[in-house]
Amino acid sequence: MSAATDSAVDPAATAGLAEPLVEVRDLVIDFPTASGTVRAVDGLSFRLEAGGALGIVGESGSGKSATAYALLDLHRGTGARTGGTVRVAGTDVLGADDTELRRLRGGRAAMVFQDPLSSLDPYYAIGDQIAEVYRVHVKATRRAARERAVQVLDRVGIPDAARRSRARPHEFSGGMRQRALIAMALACEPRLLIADEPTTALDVTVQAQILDLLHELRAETGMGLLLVTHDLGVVAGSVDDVLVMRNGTAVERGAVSAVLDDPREPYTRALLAAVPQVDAARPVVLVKQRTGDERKAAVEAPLLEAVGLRREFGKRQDTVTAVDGVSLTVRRGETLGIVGESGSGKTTLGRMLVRLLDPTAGELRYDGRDIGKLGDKALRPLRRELQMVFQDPVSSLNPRRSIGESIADPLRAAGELSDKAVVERVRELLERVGLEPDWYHRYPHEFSGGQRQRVGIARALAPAPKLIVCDEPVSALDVTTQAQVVALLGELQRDLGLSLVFIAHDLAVVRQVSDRVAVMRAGKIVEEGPADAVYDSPQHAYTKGLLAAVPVLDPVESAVRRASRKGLAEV
Amino acid sequence: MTTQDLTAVEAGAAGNPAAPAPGARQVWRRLRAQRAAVAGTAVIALLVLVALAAPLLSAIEGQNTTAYHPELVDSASGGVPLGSFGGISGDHWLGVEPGTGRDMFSRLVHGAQISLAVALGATLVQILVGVGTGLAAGLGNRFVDNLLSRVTDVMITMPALVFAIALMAVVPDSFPRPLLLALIIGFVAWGSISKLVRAQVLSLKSLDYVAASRLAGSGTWRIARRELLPSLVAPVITYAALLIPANMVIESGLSFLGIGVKPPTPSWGQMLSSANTWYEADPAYVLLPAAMLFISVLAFTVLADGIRTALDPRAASRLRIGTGRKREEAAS
Amino acid sequence: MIRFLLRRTVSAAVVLLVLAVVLYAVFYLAPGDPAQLSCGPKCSPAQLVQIREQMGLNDSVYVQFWHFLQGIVTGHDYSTGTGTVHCSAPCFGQSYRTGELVSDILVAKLPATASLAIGAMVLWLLLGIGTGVLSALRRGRPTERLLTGLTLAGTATPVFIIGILLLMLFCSVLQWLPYPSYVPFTDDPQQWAWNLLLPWLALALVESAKYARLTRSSMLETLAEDHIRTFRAYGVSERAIIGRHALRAALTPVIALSALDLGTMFGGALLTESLFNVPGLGQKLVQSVELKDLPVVVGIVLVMGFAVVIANAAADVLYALADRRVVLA
Amino acid sequence: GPKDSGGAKASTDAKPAKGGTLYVLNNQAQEDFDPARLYTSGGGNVPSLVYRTLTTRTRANGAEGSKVAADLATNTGEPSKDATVWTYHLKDGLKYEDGSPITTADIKYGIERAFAAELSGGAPYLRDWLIGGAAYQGPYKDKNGLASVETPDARTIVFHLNKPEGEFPFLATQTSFAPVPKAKDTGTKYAEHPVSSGPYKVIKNENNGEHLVLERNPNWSEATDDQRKAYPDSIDVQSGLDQAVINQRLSTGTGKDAAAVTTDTNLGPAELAKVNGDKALASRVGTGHFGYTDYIAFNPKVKPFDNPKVRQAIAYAVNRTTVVNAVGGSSLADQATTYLPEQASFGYTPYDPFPAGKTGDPVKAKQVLAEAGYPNGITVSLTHDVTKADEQGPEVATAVQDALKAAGITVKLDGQEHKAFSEKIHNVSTEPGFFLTGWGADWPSGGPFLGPIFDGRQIVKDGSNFNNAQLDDPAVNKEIDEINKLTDLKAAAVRWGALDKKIGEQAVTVPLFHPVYKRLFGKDIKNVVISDWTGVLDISQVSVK
Ligand SMILES: Nc1ncnc2c1ncn2[C@@H]1O[C@H](COP(=O)(O)OP(=O)(O)OP(=O)(O)O)[C@@H](O)[C@H]1O
Ligand SMILES: Nc1ncnc2c1ncn2[C@@H]1O[C@H](COP(=O)(O)OP(=O)(O)OP(=O)(O)O)[C@@H](O)[C@H]1O
Ligand SMILES: [Mg+2]
Ligand SMILES: [Mg+2]
Repeated sequence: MSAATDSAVDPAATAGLAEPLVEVRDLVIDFPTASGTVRAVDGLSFRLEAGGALGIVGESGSGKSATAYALLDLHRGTGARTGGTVRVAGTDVLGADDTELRRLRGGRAAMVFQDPLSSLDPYYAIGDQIAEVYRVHVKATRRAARERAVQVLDRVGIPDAARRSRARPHEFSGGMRQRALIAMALACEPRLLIADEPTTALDVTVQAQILDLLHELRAETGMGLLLVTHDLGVVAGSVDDVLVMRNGTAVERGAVSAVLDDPREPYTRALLAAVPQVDAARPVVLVKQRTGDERKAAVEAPLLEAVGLRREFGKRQDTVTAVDGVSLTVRRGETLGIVGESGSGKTTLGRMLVRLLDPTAGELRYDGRDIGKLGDKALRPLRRELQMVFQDPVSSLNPRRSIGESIADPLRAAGELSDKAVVERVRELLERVGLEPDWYHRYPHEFSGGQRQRVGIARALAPAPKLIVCDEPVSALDVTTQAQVVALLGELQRDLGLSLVFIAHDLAVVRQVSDRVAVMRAGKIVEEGPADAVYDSPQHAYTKGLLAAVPVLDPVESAVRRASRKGLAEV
Repeated sequence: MTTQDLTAVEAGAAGNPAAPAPGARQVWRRLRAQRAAVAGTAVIALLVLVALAAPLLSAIEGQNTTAYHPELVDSASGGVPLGSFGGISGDHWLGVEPGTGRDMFSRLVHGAQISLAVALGATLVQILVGVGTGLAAGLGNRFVDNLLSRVTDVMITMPALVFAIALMAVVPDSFPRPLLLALIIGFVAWGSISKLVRAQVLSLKSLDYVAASRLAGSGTWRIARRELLPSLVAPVITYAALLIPANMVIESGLSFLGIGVKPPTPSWGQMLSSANTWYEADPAYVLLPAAMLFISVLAFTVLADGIRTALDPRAASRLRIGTGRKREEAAS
Repeated sequence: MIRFLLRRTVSAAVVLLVLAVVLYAVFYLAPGDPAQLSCGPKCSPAQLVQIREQMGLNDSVYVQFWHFLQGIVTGHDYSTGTGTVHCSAPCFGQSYRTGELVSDILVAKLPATASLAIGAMVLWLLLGIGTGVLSALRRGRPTERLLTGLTLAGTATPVFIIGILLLMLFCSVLQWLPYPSYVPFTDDPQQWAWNLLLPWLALALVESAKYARLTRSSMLETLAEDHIRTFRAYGVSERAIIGRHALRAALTPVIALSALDLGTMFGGALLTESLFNVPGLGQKLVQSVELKDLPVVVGIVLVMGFAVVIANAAADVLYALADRRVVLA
Repeated sequence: GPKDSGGAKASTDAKPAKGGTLYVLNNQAQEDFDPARLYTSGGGNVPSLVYRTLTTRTRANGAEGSKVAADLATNTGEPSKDATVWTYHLKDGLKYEDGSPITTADIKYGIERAFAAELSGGAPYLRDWLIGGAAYQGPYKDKNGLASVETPDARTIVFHLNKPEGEFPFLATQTSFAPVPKAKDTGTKYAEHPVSSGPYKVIKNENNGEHLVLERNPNWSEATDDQRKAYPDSIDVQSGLDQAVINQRLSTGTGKDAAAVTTDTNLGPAELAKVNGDKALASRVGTGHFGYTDYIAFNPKVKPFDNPKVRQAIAYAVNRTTVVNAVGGSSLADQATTYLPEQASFGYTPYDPFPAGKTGDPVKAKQVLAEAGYPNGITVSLTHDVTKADEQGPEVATAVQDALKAAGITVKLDGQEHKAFSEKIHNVSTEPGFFLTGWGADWPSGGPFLGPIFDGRQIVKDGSNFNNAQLDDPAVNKEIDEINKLTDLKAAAVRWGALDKKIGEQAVTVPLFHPVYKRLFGKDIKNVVISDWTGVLDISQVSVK
């Protein structure tokens, strides 16, 4: 028996095994806001047996997190109203008094949050934070608690745990921080682990490691797992049962294999359909039919060519080389995909391609002319030919200007069209990207993320550019919206004969849209080639690792891959 | 030393430039929802009215600010007003000034003119200079930025009061004093607003929509006008609202030190400094200008608080648990 | 760290130099003849000529300014008539009016200013942080509303109004305290504290309002952060969360700001010194400005600027110490 | 008039005794403590405890105290027939604090020091009166010394003046006549530890005169000094105190403050209101008069003040009651219509050429103004100091402004910052036409009162000018010369008084008031003496036991 259960009288232990670990009945959660009450969860019920694993999936805002928080009644004191019953490990959560609730939190049920950076106190050493939590639940000396902290850190695979336990959160990488949070959860040996999007902020390879770790711990300690995620690929390999949520209610539930293989609800089906598959080749509809001549011309005269492009940040000893000697070509009418993990230099490269950033070294040839060193003035006429779509739909539109004005900007700057013609053209563009032309005078906050991304695309299209660099244009969107935006981009390219540079960290998305793919790592391109070739027979070890880490929708395949990753790691 | 540091700290928080801008009507609604801010606004409105109507009010009372009334004070006892609470009477609604016997009511309402005019004028100057230099520093090249930042540092280093004292002594006396005060306070205490604007510009500059505007072919000036200035309005207004009471305090401080407007023009700070020794013999003489100053500064401070709350995008959603970042997206 | 110090020193020197130039220019343009100042009211023209010569006022402004700068770096020798006195390295010259060495004046006036500033700071930190924490703890309850009202009133009250009211209350109506007159600590510590009590209180009341607001708002800000949620989710008690996690983060800006405020106050809290008759740098500065005693003005302002610059650097270091994520550069 | 001068009755009853410490609470620091820099009337209050001079003022109450007495010298001076050569002999047994004898060579050296540019400050008379004084550069630059001061032997000193000066004995009371031993001279540092010739020596001089501690000088002998009483064993002078604080502390009088006095702080108007209602406190107030007049000055070179009728109209219109109220009321100022203060020693002769009554005569003023050619009134600008509570400050200026309004004279106030104001009015090229100023005599006589202000030869073109009216009337000049020749001061006083009246009729100034001093002293203070010379409680006379 563990220290935790020794010291605390555990009502669940005496209640017998019949009681489920989690039992939620008719859960209702309301958030009162300035503009009325928001019902985030509406009559949700579900159970989780001891040692089981349940996944909760659903699109953004469907009430997943609100539900997860209700299990520890984290809504208490925030003004949110909760109704129904929630029993966790034998405790009536919503009815428990503060002391009782505190004993549950962290002691019998622990939680791991999405953003590992902000979930730890930046001022204290990680080991101390774990020890603090441990001492809340277990009578232990400071030293014993520290030792426990080192022990759990070691368990979650932090190398040199004793030393690293003295580090502060900012000295850890994202993956290590998430491991530390899991270690904190493990400290008191809880019977339930609630993980709210534990891997959303992480790269695929790290995500795979964390999911593997959770799997392992579950097998080892027998604790229950409640995994909240919007990524169907993540649930596939990690849980037994799945609950699909929409607008605060459960639309479908069942064994994970059953739900994923044979979804009954159209919503679930739509969710599934929208998930891009890394092993699916580029859909044919998107490929533009080109004549042989066109192809030839494209090969002979690249539109944009980078040679040994390099970019450094910082001064002297603090120099970071974000892009380190990248050479690539973008031909007329083709899409070049760029994939790579966070920090590999994708954005920096993309911004250099449209000359938002000055290259430190190397050449950038546009239409055969070196534009890498042109000044602001000289660039002005070229600006309209090179455009960009940005990742963040929030910050890429000026909240204080109507979207019509934002789109009209390049047209007005060019100063060729009359005011009326500009407005007319903007309305056309809005229609082109699937928005109402009458929305000209609306402001960005009146749009959803996907709609805003369309506005961004319309703005990029406005000056009739030759090339658009799309920097993670869909990463901030949920899967369904992602699919729509990707489709729009493909359609535009086909119709307008644009060249696209499509940057993403999501391998599957890149594969969907690209003719050719370049894989970036630490500022360099490690592998480049036609999309199918790169995905189907990767040459570089890094690309192989990347591909192996991608979660798949098939639980069986998922298990196979986990085993093979384990094999890779142990070799 | 003054409220300036505070305003810098607090106004900084108001400027999340990427946040959606509440519309003017929405701001007004949020402002109206705060009882204190409404009260502050009412007091300020009253004050402005009193200041504008000061000559009229004096005329109604039948007094003016300069007439001496030796018969109303006890000359042998240092000129203490005859009668209770500073010699309040039907003729002199708030009593008379010790020594001279000048009418307190007239002097107080005329003092409101000075306080308001100087505070507002100085704020205007601060905004113009501060926004100008802040923009230039934020958008200019490294040399311009360094130079302006150093100058700003000097302005912040130098306590406003000291510089103002020194400058007041240099300018010829023929220059109208209230205007001079407004100009000097304005030109001395623009450092922090400039710093704020520069910081805002630097953070705005890194936002994608500014990059998009550059891609659209906009020049620096066009970017400043179209993309930056509108986003600066909220933090600058918030800051300006905090500057007004701060300037009021500086003006009264200068007058208190005896270097503000010149007699016989009445000002509250000036009255307080003469009243300083009178708190035993004639408490009314101290309490009246002190109360006026306190109420005005308080009203402006309360209003500034209200404006900040109203302009603060987070004020709309005070509840925050869960994955904060996503919520803001969802909410917007 | 060394680079940080180096850069700070250089930029501090630049700031101070600009300050000196500005002051010199302002005062040079101002009406008033230093020789006249030194000579006194009934001075004959012949005497004026001699004094001008003696004080080096016949040199051009640039030469005078250069000599002034030289004095700061290398010191200066002054003739006493019968011999010379050496004014060692940071030498700001002599008062035009009394011929005293400015450095002596600074040394003489600093203790009062420092006593006022440091005492007031201790008080305002205690008051401010206490109030701030309390109102963060009691958020939404009547206590908070009361405290918010009080702090609002505090920020809205000019220090001289609070000062006069305190004098009125404690010295005149209640007669609990003597009308304050500064007694040096070295003479009588008890009297020192007793006489500084009111000025401390006046400054602290005004300043603490600001600190209370700052503490409260950064506390609330911190309490809304994700990592606080983590500790709540692990059953850590609210008291421990506030004491260990929220306060720690909230104090960082408070400490940094108080370093800055202390720096500014070292130049003298002009109004407080003048109201409570604390013979410090601020009071001397106001007098010297009125008398156009340039060397004294420049000396005091440079000391003030120096204090602020140091305080700025100290604030940054404190920030970095409190928050290891910040890199000094 | 000064009928009520002197200390209050209560304190004069008890017999003074030696011993104890006297505390002096002052506003202004004793910054110029060097005898060469000091510019005080009659040798100052605190300085005269340390510096003895050839002559000194008589330490007595009221008018008696405005006479000269011998100090180091055996008498008040032996003039030559035309009063251009003055001879003094030293008393026997005079010693410095270190026991060494005081010689006339030291007095000559002390006088020479007053000429040194290093030791700027001090009174202008030596420079103006002594032969060769104008060109002399002081002992540091000019080793040959000043020939017009002779010391035929160690006990004799002879002064050669460039013109008759019957009032030389008054001048000899100033601290530049204090002996300074050349060997002990430390130049600009001398004030830190001056060598005492008086009853006390300096133990401590902190922060340039901010805190002085004096202790009994054992080498001073009562036998050679019949003026200073020196009752306390030590004297502690603390300055830099706020005036309100000083009065507060003196009135409360707890602890050491019971044995405290002030030499430079008046009761303010606000405090008077309180004192007047408290008998016990009122008995601890001494009243003093000092020869000082505050007046309106005209520069007749500036239009419209070149027109005597305009000046007269203003003189008629002035309301002296509001003016007096503006400076603290009738307890702190006497209305003045004469230029000379109301003291016999000045030669006070009452007159009122343009009677305005207590509150002004706007009707008469209007009429005179019409005669001047301004029947519809006139707008003028009044220059004043902006320093608050100053006798030339805004309060008085606005009182004048208000009074003149009734006479159809619109006054624009031109407030100047203190330094700028004083430089402006004392420079003939910038002097405004109509301003507030005042004059105090360096000793109680008509000479230093009327001479610098109305003597045409004292108009200074390129320096500080005090003849504001720029009056250069040969008759006036001649009369001044004549009176200066008189060594009979009583006879001189009568003629000063007559001259005052004559000048007054020209309306080049409008006298406003003479300040009155109300001084509070501690409970234990005995033997309060306030002379009409200084108007201040004389600390060489008080005892604390
Ligand atoms: N504090 C709050 N105030 C107001 N509304 C809230 C609050 N927290 C959540 N909501 C609303 O409740 C609904 C459910 O939110 P929740 O965070 O549970 O969604 P989610 O499924 O976790 O989404 P995501 O995938 O974006 O994390 C959303 O509509 C959200 O806007
Ligand atoms: N302005 C900058 N100053 C300093 N370093 C920078 C700057 N921009 C990027 N870097 C650094 O350059 C490297 C590459 O950054 P970049 O943003 O190009 O990566 P990325 O591949 O786009 O990553 P992500 O997927 O997280 O967007 C990173 O180490 C980053 O810290
Ligand atoms: Mg969520
Ligand atoms: Mg990127």
